[in-house]
Amino acid sequence: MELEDQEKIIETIQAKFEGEILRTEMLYDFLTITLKQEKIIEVITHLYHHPDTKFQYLTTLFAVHYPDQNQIGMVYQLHNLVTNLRIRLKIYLPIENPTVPTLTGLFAAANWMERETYDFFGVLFEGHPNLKRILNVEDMIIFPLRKEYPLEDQVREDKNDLMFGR
Amino acid sequence: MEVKQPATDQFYQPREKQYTYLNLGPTHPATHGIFQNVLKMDGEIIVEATPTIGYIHRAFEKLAERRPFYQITPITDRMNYCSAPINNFGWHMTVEKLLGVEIPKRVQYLRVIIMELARITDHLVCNAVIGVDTGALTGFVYMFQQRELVYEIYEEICGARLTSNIGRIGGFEREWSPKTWEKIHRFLKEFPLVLKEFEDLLNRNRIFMDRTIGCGGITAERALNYSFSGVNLRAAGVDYDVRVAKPYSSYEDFEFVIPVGKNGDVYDRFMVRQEEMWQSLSIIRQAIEKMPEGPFHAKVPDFYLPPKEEVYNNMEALIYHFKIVMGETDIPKGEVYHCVEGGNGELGFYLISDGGRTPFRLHMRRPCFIYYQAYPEMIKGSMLSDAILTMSSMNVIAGELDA
Amino acid sequence: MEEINPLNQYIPIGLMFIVAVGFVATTMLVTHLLGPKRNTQIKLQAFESGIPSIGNARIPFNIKYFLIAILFVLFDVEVIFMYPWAVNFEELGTTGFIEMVLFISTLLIGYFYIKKKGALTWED
Amino acid sequence: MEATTASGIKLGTKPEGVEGPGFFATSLEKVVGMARKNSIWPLPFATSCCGIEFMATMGAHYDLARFGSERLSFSPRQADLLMVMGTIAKKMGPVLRQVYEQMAEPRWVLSVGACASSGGIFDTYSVLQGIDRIIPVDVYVPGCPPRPEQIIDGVMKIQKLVETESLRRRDSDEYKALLNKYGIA
Repeated sequence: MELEDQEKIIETIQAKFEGEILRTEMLYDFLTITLKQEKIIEVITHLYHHPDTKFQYLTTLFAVHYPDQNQIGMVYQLHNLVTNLRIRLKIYLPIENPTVPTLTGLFAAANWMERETYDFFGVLFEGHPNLKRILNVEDMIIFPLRKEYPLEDQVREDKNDLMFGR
Repeated sequence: MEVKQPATDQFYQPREKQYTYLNLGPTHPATHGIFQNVLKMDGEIIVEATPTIGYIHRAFEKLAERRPFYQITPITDRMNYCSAPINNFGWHMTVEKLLGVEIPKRVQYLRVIIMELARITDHLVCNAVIGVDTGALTGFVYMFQQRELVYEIYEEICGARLTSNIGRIGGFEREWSPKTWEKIHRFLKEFPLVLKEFEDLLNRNRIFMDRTIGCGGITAERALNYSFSGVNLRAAGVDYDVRVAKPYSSYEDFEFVIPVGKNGDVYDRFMVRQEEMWQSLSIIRQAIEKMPEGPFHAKVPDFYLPPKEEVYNNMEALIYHFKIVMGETDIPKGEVYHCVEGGNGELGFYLISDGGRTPFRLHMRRPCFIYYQAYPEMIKGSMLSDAILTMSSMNVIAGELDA
Repeated sequence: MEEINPLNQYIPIGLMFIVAVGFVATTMLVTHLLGPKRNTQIKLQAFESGIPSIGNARIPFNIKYFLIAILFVLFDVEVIFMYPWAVNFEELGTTGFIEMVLFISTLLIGYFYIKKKGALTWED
Repeated sequence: MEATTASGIKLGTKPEGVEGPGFFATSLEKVVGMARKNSIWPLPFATSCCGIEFMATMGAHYDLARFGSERLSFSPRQADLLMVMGTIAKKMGPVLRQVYEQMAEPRWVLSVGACASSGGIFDTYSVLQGIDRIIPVDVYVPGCPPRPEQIIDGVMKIQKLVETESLRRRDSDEYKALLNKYGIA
């Protein structure tokens, strides 16, 4: 991913969204742009339609929980199949009410990706057609992939300290 | 003159249309996996399908945050268990990219051979299952026999048949035994005959073509919008293949053709998978011819158990041995995404490590999970038997669907 | 050579009938007596791949399914009449042949009537 | 100890099976047991990787049909043996329980693989840690996934159980207590 491709992408974003970009860095051959939280969907739609960039393939969309800064990071990875360029957009949401507008209007693939992110992290996607848990049991109250919840199954009683000789 | 309605009319009030609800549920023999669809049907035609998945959700991503790096390999090969080695090597390459390790050419070629063998077994099972769903049961029994030969090759290399846990971060555990090469050559000699026979059985078969052409199709635009990847996208007409778009493990040294379909229906997917099996066979032959000499493992001491005699008489090897076994090897901080062309599509690993001994966050881009969303749209208006055929042609593996 | 009772040519058929019915009766009886029974409420429910069934099955379905079934029965009975004719084809000679052609043609008219009325069209 | 009648005649030791069920050449139980043993209809409750290994077991190389269970029955109505293969998540628990309850007596359960027997390597919040928490299991097959020979060994152990089971075990009260422990009617 040569320099001028990066410049071009950053300019297309700067042109329309002045102060949006917080940081851009090259992480192992992947251009990562960290943006403010508010206008993420407009930026993606802009990159989707703009003739220079045309990122029309959503590779993946997921969240990361940062307990120390008590934030939830959202990562969008886009891919332009024609010019074979990939970029990664990151935003950080406060953990109290992590809400972000939905992307299902632009990409039909985002439907289940967002449901899975809601299921794991509790990120609320405004305007999502049917935001329900997809992988876990419907009546589960906790968001399991947050760091404060244990991995093990709490019902199990035989894997206690006695078994490990503690 | 007002026409008097016949007396019976008041009995016949037009009632709103009633539909039957059929449960293509988790324990259904035709679903070849554990996902459930409530089908709203009008007679035989499917009006609407609401899928429910998550019946074997095993929390891979949470589990990966608790295990040291080389212990995550056994999780990855339980994701797409029809082609387990591709997941393993995809994971190993992600960690190697994070560490910045330079992999010797010989290891890359050995990995290409194993990945192509795994791709053959994945496509082989899927095409045989398409045969079963259209009624050609014998094809499945013969094709599955070939899968046993590939199981034996895996056993020679890594001891396990299905969930292979093959290789290490940086290469292979030991050099391949001559028996392995003998079995690979035997497979290369026997498999093309059976594949040719299977092809003649189904390719130009009148019944098969009538059943599969035009059934469960999807256009290229909708496929791209649903982020399809792999065989289902190529069958729809888009020639996107990670091995060519972003070559890894020296795939650029081999010439192979990417088969591309036209209208993305079951027949195109079947033909793309058949052609890809022939291409994989030719890649394996090229890899065997051009196999370079060299070590079977990169210089990554803190991930590769040193040989026993070194452990006994040299302190450093002993420390490495101890740290590996106790899982205390730390990984530098970093955030990396690496994708591999799996059996079903672009299989990506997004690894965030905070310098500890276990990953801070590991997200797996699972192609099955992403393209199975389009299933209700693909079967709307088709018959029930076509819906089952579409599901088996998409090769949805439940392990990868709900990781 | 005493008189052979004409009825006893039916003995083998009777025996075969008894054996058939006997086999069915004994298996039903033995399994009923030997097999343990546990009729619980859940066991009597409909099995829909493990999920409690949704909606009810008694709704009006499309008429074409019923039409196809009845027409099949009709033409199947016609074929049954052809068997005895086909077996002793020579003895019946031309008269038998003409009678059968008449029989088949009357049903053929019925077939064309159905074709015209479109009872056999499947994709509406 | 020699049994003696009132008039002092010593009775010889009785041959095995002269009273009770053994009066004929063999007992009815043995005949029924042998018949059931070689005609088990398995219900392959295959969820994940063990299911693919079961396909290899049914394939031509390791052929489970040699043991009389050629015909798989996917509906619990005609199934004798419930082969639970693969991980059972908590979302799948009620489904497994309903399938087990709708199976006709006499029924046996074979739990194939570490995930079905004890949750295996997936000790996570969403996996049922062993199916014996919700249904009684007869034979456990270790392995992840077990080799086809191990699955066949499990089926042979089930056949031994089927052969030696008495006809009245399903009505005996210790079997009823076992079912009540699981809350099965």
